[in-house]
Amino acid sequence: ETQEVRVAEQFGLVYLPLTVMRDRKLLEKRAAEAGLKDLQVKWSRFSGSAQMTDAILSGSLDFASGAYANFSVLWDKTHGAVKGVTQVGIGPVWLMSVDPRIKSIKDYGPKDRIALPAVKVSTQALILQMQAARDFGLDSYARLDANTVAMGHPDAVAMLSSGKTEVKSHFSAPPYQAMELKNGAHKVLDSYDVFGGPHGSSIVFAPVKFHDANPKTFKAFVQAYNDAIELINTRPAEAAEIYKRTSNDKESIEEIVRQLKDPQVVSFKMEPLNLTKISDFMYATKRLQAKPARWQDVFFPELQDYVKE
Amino acid sequence: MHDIQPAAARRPEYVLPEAPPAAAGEVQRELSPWEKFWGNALARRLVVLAVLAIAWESYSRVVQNPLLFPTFTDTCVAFWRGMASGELPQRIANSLGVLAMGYGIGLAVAALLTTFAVTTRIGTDFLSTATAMLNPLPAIALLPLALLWFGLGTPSTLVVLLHSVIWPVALNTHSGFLSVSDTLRMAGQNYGLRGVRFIVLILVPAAFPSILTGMKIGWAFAWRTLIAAELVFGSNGGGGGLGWYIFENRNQMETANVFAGLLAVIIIGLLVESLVFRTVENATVRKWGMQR
Amino acid sequence: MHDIQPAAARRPEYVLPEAPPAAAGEVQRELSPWEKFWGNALARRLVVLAVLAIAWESYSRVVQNPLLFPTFTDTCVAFWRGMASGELPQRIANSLGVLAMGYGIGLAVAALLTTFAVTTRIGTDFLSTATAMLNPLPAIALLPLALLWFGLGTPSTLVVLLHSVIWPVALNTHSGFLSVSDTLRMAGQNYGLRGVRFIVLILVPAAFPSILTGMKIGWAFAWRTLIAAELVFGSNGGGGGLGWYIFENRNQMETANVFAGLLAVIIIGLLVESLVFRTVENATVRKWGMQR
Amino acid sequence: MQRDLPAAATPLLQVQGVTLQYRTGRHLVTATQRVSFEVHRGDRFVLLGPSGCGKSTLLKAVGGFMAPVEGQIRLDGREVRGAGPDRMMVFQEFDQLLPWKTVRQNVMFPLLASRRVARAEAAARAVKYIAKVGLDQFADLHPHMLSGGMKQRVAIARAMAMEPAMLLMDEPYAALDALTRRKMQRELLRLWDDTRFTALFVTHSIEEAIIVGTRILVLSPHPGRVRAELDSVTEGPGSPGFGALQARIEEMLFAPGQAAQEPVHA
Amino acid sequence: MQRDLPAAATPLLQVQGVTLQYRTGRHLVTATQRVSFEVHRGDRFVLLGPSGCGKSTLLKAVGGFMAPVEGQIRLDGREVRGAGPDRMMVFQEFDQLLPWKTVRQNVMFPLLASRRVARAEAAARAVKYIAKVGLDQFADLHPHMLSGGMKQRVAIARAMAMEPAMLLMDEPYAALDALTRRKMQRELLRLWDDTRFTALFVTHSIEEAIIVGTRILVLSPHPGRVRAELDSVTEGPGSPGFGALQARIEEMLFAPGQAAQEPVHA
Ligand SMILES: Nc1ncnc2c1ncn2[C@@H]1O[C@H](COP(=O)(O)OP(=O)(O)OP(=O)(O)O)[C@@H](O)[C@H]1O
Ligand SMILES: Nc1ncnc2c1ncn2[C@@H]1O[C@H](COP(=O)(O)OP(=O)(O)OP(=O)(O)O)[C@@H](O)[C@H]1O
Ligand SMILES: [Mg+2]
Ligand SMILES: [Mg+2]
Repeated sequence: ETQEVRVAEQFGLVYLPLTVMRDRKLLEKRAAEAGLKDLQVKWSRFSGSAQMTDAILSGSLDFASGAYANFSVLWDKTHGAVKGVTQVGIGPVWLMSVDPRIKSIKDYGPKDRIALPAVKVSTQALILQMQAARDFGLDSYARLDANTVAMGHPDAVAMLSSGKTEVKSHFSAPPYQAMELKNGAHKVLDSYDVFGGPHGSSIVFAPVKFHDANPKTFKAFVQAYNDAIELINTRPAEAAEIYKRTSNDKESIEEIVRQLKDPQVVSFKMEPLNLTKISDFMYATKRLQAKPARWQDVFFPELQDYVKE
Repeated sequence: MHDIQPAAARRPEYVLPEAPPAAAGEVQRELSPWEKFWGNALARRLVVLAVLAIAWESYSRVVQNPLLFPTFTDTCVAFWRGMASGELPQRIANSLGVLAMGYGIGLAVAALLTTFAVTTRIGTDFLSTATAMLNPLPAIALLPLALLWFGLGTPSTLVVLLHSVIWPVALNTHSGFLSVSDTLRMAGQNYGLRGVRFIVLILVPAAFPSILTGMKIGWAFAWRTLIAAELVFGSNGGGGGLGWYIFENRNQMETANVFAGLLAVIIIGLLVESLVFRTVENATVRKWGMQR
Repeated sequence: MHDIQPAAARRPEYVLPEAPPAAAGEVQRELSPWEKFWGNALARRLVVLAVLAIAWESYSRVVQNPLLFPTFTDTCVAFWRGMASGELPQRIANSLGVLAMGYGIGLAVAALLTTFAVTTRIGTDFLSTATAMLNPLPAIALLPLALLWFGLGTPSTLVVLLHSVIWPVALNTHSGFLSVSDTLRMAGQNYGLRGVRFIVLILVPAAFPSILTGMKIGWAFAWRTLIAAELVFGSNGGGGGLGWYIFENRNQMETANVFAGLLAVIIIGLLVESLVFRTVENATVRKWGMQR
Repeated sequence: MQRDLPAAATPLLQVQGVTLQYRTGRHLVTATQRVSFEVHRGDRFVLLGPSGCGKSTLLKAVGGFMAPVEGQIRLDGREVRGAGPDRMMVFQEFDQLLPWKTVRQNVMFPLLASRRVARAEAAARAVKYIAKVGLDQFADLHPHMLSGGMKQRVAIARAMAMEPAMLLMDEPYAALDALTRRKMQRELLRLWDDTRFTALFVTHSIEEAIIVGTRILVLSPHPGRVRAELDSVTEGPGSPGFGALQARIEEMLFAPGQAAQEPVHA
Repeated sequence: MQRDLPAAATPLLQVQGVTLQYRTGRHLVTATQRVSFEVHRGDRFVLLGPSGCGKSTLLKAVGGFMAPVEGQIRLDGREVRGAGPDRMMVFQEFDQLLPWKTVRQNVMFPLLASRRVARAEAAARAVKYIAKVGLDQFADLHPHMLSGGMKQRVAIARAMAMEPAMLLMDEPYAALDALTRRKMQRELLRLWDDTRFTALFVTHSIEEAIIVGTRILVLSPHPGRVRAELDSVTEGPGSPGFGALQARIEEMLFAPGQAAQEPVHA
């Protein structure tokens, strides 16, 4: 069993369980219970998913967190050498626009620009493609790709708020979409409508090699993660305080608590929810060679214990 | 105090008849084949390249992690496929177009800045202050401004490119200008050259070694920045350039293709160095005896 | 054919008595206050800075988009707050630590490469080939290798930093070496200087203007790259540096803080230029008459 | 033969109480101190003085490359404010040729740069003057392939090809062997016969000063001040007048106790 | 006074059939062609010849900066393979001083760099030789603040301070005025009296060749070949022997029809 475990954190409320885990040293506690004294947990943060993938591949990282779409490619390419550990937050992402002309994605003309985190490959881009496939037929799923431009969420919010640029739509994410709603933008597309209900989009994943070599540590991680979710669900104020403190968020504790309790913003559950719809779509559009039939194919069996049917 | 010819008596004086020079022509020692081979710069360079390629191939075979670091042969295959399919050439063309534009404008702006700097005192201060302030700024600092001014698309990419080209070229050019010897300056002034004519006819050729170095550095950093900017900006409209090709393939974890894209950058770098910069060097600073 | 003194008869010859030189000392014209002010480089620089600050302030007021482009005053306030809270100094210290290390190692490696390049022919070819190939490569090309070798953390960041420092410094140094005049080279060889002593005692000082330019460019690009690398790599362990500070605040949409971070980069750039590079320049190339 | 020179009322060049200084960092070097002299049209005026006495500096000031800190330099009555192609300078340094131009291009360059003549005429003059300095064989080489003396000859050809009203020459023949030097001196005098330019000529050879000059200004050692202004003689070297003048100048320059005739070999 | 020189069997320097060429790009310039001569220990050997005949190139080859394409150069019986502090060179160019060192440091530098003497001794020698060339006042200036002649004097001081076995001097006094030049010549001869070094000396002044040299090699114009090797005379300038030798060399150098005595002024 390893002496040190390296975990990647991410920004945002969606990844709150990881933040809580770190702040409350939950992993260290669970590991100690399993007899692994003095387990060192090294937390790191990335801003790009590609770098995280590199880190996993080079063996510099044990637990990564990120979009399920990116993970699927990794899983596919490594023929299952990397598997999911748990789903992180569940929540909708909204396509926002300040252009009153635009009510649905069918209203986008060739000149209308949509900002999203990364063209073609981000979760937002996939959801847009899924809707396009539905509206224009599977062959035309990429029709709106030409309208999209890559831009960080903060920049996109600023562009929309200025209202003077050619970018009048933004496929957003919490908490930016709520901000934009407040600033007078309207919702064009809700991912819950695309998926037919709540869905996850990001997960924690780990190399099979690590899982097999460190079963106790791995188990401790899953337990700790569950502990974190429980803390959030039972003591939201405490979780909100942790979030505010570690992220320097400007929102008040009350507002964060409200968001944590609002399933339209974020909720937490380890069991993967509708994730396979993403991989199915990627398979259908030839971006995956293999398709997981059930989520159990791509997640470690430890997760099964936390599935509440 | 002393005598002039202590040992002279021993040696006879002699005077030879005047004669036309022997048909000297070219006197040359015969070189061994190895010396001939080694004396050829191209041969030595190919050896260097071969050694690097072998190092790549063998290390990647040791690492055995094709998703992170593919072998040289895999990369070559991917490169070949990309070229054959016409996709890579298209992407390269897109990138080179933007690159050439950014590089050209960058050189022009650098020329203006340094002209301003050598003709006026406030220009000197402006150049050194602006360089000290702006050169260390990362590209992201410029993006908001670029977006504000030009919106999305090529112009914003150009701004970021310019930021990479202008400063190294201007710094090298200006430092080269300052190093031009007083004698040459005075010679130029003596012929009534002033202002821009003085710069173009005297300072630029006299500082050419420095300017060339600045242009090499600017060129390399333009490439780097373009790839990075395409990664960030993504493709806007058109098919996207080499950076976008790399980004897409990275997301698809087609690592061999990613390295094929990088290989394209390397090959273009080598071609530009050997076809453009080396030719220019041979035709200028080498020929002029300003560099060995 | 011609006469010697056509008009000489008109002018008398004269011989003055030998005299010690008049106590000449310093003859100086009186300058107007404006000339005095303008003659002061610091004053001119401050004017340049003030103009830039005013331009920033007024443009940002016109744009009226504090999320994208905050005013200069807001940025100053944010900068002040950041400094007062101790957070900004901490981040700056973190970044500067890595930067200094990367820069130092980069200079050392560049020195090795150029030493190799001027002492052996294959070294020359290696340097020019490697520069042409690697210099245009974006940092992402190095990341996989860096991760493989060093894992996450400072060493990998260092690799990326080195990539920014080595090539411009090596290029400028090498080009400077090549421009050293044959006479100086022969003088050095005449004293029995060979190899490293020849380089250190003759080539380096003789090529110092070029080397300094390379160091300035390397320094600026080290900064740029560090900020970018911190953005990509994020923070590992420690509190993170200035780049991470900028990224965090960008995510939080605290644009004034983002610009405060950039302002810190600018201020450090100015300080390094005026305290380090300018001092070195004055004590070396200016004093030696190698640059005006 | 021509005795009818333009006997202008004002001298072409008036140097009045000129002090020249170099300031570099902490150092202040006074090169010349209150030097005054006048050069008339058609003069071949020689500056003679020990090494470091400020001859080159004076020439640079007349050339307009340096401003006096005291005194005035007037050309044709107007104060000299900058350099120009009316005063062609031959510098003392070997690096005055443009390294990026061949010998021929170097000679043509000032003609073209100053827009004096058309390209064809410039080329013709280049051929002529390169032949005069004996470098026909080397016309298409770059300066770095020339010997020291050859470089100086190119510089001389370059200045003469401009056929300027005023020629400023700073030890132009110092790097030349006796034969070439004599040939160059002859060429200069021949050109003077043709165009009657005004020359300001620095030399450290007393003999050369008398041969080339019509009027000789003798400067004292560092910092340079005027010691004497003398007329040259018409007779050639070896004649009594020549010898007398030479002896007089030598006495003036060589401090007492260091007589010129002191045998070198004991 | 000392007549007991080391009468070594082999000459110190043997130059045997040496051809020197420069190759730059397309151009191939032959500087000297099959030049042979021998310099004995204690000789003051002068190379005399017209501008561009390859004197500097020959000196560079002896200095070890250039390899002959034909023939051999042997020093003490061994082939010259590189430069070294046993042969101190004074170059013809003004830029031979290290610009980043003051006059004093420039003079000390070879002593320290070649690890000949300790720092204190180097400093003492610097003071001594800087005084000999009359630059005491300028010891702490950097070379760019010196006049052309002053730079050459620093280079001379630098070479003499090394007190080398062999001194290679390329027109060292060309930029000096008559007085300074004579003083320098005297200093050289005085030093030779003390240390009996061997000197190879390039000059273009026939007079200087006779004054300074014990043996004179006359070279023909480009490409340089040997015309004559002559003994110098002991008598000083003005003496009949001196005059006769001078006339002989002049006749040799100045092509027929261009007699040396041809009057310069028609
Ligand atoms: N660039 C400079 N900076 C500072 N001082 C200088 C500079 N050039 C010359 N000097 C000083 O000015 C004085 C005169 O120099 P100048 O070159 O005019 O002498 P010169 O008479 O031409 O001597 P030479 O016959 O040796 O060429 C010298 O004392 C020298 O030290
Ligand atoms: N670096 C070089 N490259 C090519 N050719 C050269 C180079 N230096 C000198 N030469 C040529 O070699 C020949 C001899 O040059 P060198 O400098 O030895 O002449 P020199 O006898 O010293 O003349 P001077 O008295 O003018 O100094 C000349 O014809 C010249 O053109
Ligand atoms: Mg001078
Ligand atoms: Mg020579």
